[in-house]
Amino acid sequence: MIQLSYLDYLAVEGKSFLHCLSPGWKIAGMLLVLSGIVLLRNPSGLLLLYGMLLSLFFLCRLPLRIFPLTLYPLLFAVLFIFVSGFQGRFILLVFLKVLSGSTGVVLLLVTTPYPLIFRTLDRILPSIFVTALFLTYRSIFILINVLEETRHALYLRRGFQWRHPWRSLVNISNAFGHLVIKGIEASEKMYESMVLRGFKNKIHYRGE
Amino acid sequence: MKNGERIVEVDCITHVYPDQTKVQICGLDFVVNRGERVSILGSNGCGKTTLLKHLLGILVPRDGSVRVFGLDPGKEYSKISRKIGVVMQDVDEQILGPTVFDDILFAPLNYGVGKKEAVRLAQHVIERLGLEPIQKKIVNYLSGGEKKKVALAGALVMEPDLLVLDEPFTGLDPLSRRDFIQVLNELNREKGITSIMTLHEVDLAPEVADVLYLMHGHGDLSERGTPGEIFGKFKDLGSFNLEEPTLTRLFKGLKEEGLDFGDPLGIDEAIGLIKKHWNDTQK
Amino acid sequence: MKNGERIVEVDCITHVYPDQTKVQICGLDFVVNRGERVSILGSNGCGKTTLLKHLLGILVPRDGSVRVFGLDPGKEYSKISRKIGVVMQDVDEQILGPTVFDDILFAPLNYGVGKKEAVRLAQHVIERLGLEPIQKKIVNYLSGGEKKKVALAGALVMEPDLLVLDEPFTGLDPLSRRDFIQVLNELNREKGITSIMTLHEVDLAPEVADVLYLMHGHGDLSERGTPGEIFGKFKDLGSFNLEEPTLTRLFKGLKEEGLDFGDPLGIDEAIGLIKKHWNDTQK
Amino acid sequence: MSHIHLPDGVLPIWLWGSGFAVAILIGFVLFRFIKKEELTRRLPLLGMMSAAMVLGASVEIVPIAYHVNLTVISGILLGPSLIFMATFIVNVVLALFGHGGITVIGLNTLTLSIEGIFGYLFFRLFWKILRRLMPATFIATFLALCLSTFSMIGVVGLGVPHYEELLHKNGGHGVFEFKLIKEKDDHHGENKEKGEINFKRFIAIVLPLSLMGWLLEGVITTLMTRYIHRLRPDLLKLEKEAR
Ligand SMILES: Nc1ncnc2c1ncn2[C@@H]1O[C@H](COP(=O)(O)OP(=O)(O)OP(=O)(O)O)[C@@H](O)[C@H]1O
Ligand SMILES: Nc1ncnc2c1ncn2[C@@H]1O[C@H](COP(=O)(O)OP(=O)(O)OP(=O)(O)O)[C@@H](O)[C@H]1O
Ligand SMILES: [Mg+2]
Ligand SMILES: [Mg+2]
Repeated sequence: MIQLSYLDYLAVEGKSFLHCLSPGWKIAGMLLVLSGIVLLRNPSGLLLLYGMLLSLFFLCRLPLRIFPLTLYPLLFAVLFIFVSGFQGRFILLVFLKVLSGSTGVVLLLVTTPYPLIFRTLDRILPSIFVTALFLTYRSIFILINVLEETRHALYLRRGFQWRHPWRSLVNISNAFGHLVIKGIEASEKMYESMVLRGFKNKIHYRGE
Repeated sequence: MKNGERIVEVDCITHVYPDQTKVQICGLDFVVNRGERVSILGSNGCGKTTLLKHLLGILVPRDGSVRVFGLDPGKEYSKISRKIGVVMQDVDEQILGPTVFDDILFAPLNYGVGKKEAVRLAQHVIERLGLEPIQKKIVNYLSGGEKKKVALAGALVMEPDLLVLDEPFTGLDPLSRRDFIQVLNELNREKGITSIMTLHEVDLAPEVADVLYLMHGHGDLSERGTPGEIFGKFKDLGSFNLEEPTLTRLFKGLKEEGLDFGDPLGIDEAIGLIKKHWNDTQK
Repeated sequence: MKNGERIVEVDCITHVYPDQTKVQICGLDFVVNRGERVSILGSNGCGKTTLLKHLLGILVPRDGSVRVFGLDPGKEYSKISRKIGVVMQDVDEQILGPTVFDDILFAPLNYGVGKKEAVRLAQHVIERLGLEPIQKKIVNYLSGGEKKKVALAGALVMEPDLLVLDEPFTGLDPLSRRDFIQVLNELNREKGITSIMTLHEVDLAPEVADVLYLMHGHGDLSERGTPGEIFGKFKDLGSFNLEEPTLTRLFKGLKEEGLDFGDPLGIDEAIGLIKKHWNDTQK
Repeated sequence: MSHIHLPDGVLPIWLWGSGFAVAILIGFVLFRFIKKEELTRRLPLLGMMSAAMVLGASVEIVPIAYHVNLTVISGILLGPSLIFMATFIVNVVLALFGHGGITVIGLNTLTLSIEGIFGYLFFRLFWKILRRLMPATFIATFLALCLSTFSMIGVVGLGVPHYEELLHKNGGHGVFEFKLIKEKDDHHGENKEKGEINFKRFIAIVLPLSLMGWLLEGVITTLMTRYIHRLRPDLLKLEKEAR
């Protein structure tokens, strides 16, 4: 599971120069990185790009704990090894591109609190999407809570044991259903309270 | 209290939940006048939350009528919503974030208050509730008590005429509870805010309510009175799954033992009564 | 109480949540002996739930040690889980349903008790808690109080030696609360069940606890004593965001006015004290 | 592996560019046709199901690199137009978590929403035919996942010339030479069209993995639908047809 709360903590409490940079600049930088990824065709250029991102990572003294996060998309990139027929150069290119992309995003994420990222996106995307993004983010936390508590309940009441795989599967699928129902009920309550707080048909998050 | 204008009137409503659970809020009419602090007491699952949801237009009754500020909230809630602040039983879903400050801004912005004025309103309520230390925090990381306060701030920010609170004190520690009560009572005194709340803490009822309603199983509203009236004279509170406040129980017990000090509702009053009695007999 | 065997021992643990909130449960050692009823009081967000989660192995401390029945729950909880019944703060997620009866059967079936025996155990606990009327209901449609009772039933069905309860009384109406307390105290008396609970209702503490722990902000355990000791002599309970129970406040107030009746914790005791005093002075 | 989060920088520009274009076009059309009140009323549900999909996607069942998507169940609950927006949001959020590519948000949205939309349509269809919840759900999920996987494979396939270009650009010298030779050794006799061969191998790897994914997701979706049907039948909106 992504350690969202830890990322948020880093984004809010961090003090590096990247934290101080305005989110607009950082997103512009991210776009630059992206165009580099798209346009560069030779390993040396990509190595340079990746090297720059890595050094930024260490210059900002980001904890090593989150470094594995930048490796995560490699899971998907591995499939492209099969496309290439195990050719080193191709694999190197693909991996560098993937790594540069994910390192850039992680840098952005851990140095910018998410409300600021979304708010900057608000200038580009239709506001309804951004509202939905905010609601999604909030919902993730509500669901994580439910998920955690449900997991604890399964654990405390011995709902999951390798010795009884079938019972465990039934218990787990019930828990999943429970999760979805809880989520839906929470979303209904959210809607109610939005209406109670003056929501009609358009959300105004920050004054527009 | 102030001028006796009727703000809320509920006349024998019936609600049937999708699973056919029927809640019939009947018996006495549920009436709230401007400036009154009204509390509803009753057992678990008797229909308190159901009643409040009807006032807010979240549920629509099958039979019976609901009037809030003279309108039917089921149909025209948007016309009156600005005058009503709400804190529901489950505050988690009520807080939309992303940060505390944004959340408090939600209502003003959605009511089309200008940006500047909205910020002013939000700052005002933040100051009043002492939320400055957490105003920049992301809402996902607040503790239960803090969430309750943020929800209250969100309800108060539009300076409503009517506050609807569903079990506002559950899960709060005793001092936070006391702060909460103090804010509510100040608002009532200064601005004449009307409030309707449900609660289970009978000991707090005399402090937060001018009028109490008692609700029987499945919605039967069968008693109305001041805390003194409800707790003072003997009533079969057990049938409401209630008990008297500690002080009432103590003084009733004393009365049964032949020591009649009166029926105090607050501690200071109780001390005063005992002392007076004591001095009288000493003389 | 029975034989003083130590069931739980917590020695200065530190927990750091992913968002770097640090909770350090330190100060006094947290020790629970067999047959004791222990309550933990403290302000919102001070770390009560965190402590309980460590006892259950849900959280694992960064530093310090936890022993429950002599084992480390973080590693070997499955060996002791059968002896422990749990009701968490948020019962909603604890009930896995779909019906009440299914939910109560959950634990016995998962512990490999035979079907017949499991049903017998479930029926026994349903009877004891008076849940017959709702045993066929789907758990999502229960009211808050009913859910709490079902969760308790789920915790009791395996006849545990230790009960861990996180704010079991919040959201319950006064009579359900009293029933709940009665069941707990009966179990303690009859079977010597040990219980550890957190709560915010100071008035109830003397009735449900032999030993109280007070917890300061961020986990500092700084007081241990019987309810009489904690509330009796003057302590700065405000710094724990607590207040004294109503009776204690009344009798302290009376003492300040020169009327020293003593420090009763229960109503009957209070009546007895006042009466005795009264008769003494009359003579 | 019903759905692969394609990473950045692998696909050719024209491909992900047109992915964006098509996604935006569809989004725009849907946006015109959907009722605004409907959209705002269901926005919290949309957010919640998106959240569920994000969570599902980040809980990896490690050994087979599989993760549940919950797209079909979300499609059934949200309906075809909202699920499109939901998948877009899921992809944005996942991309922001460093999970998938940013440039390919468009394409990912398309492949993922195929799953949701067809999941919904198939579910309705098979419900009409079979009148039984569990088989209908299972078949609908299975088929929808098939479709989306094949469309993903198609997308990757469209990029084949591009990969070859990447490969051959200056693949004749330097460090990589010996690899190439080794490769030739491996595949003597079948080097007619290298790209095609490699692509076949890609399919050969993806399909069996996907099959497991389809089955697992099918079972999970079915069990969840059953649970929902038991507790909140109203959410599935089956009344019209069921009666
Ligand atoms: N969504 C629902 N679906 C079906 N039945 C419901 C629903 N909500 C409440 N009920 C039922 O309606 C009755 C009244 O519930 P309500 O929530 O109003 O009780 P309450 O007085 O607020 O109780 P509590 O003190 O526990 O909050 C209960 O019997 C409950 O089971
Ligand atoms: N999952 C979590 N992630 C981050 N911080 C947390 C988490 N759970 C609790 N905390 C923090 O840890 C501290 C202790 O929380 P805990 O839940 O133990 O308090 P509590 O004493 O049970 O409070 P309450 O009386 O409100 O239930 C609080 O400051 C809280 O914000
Ligand atoms: Mg209620
Ligand atoms: Mg707690």
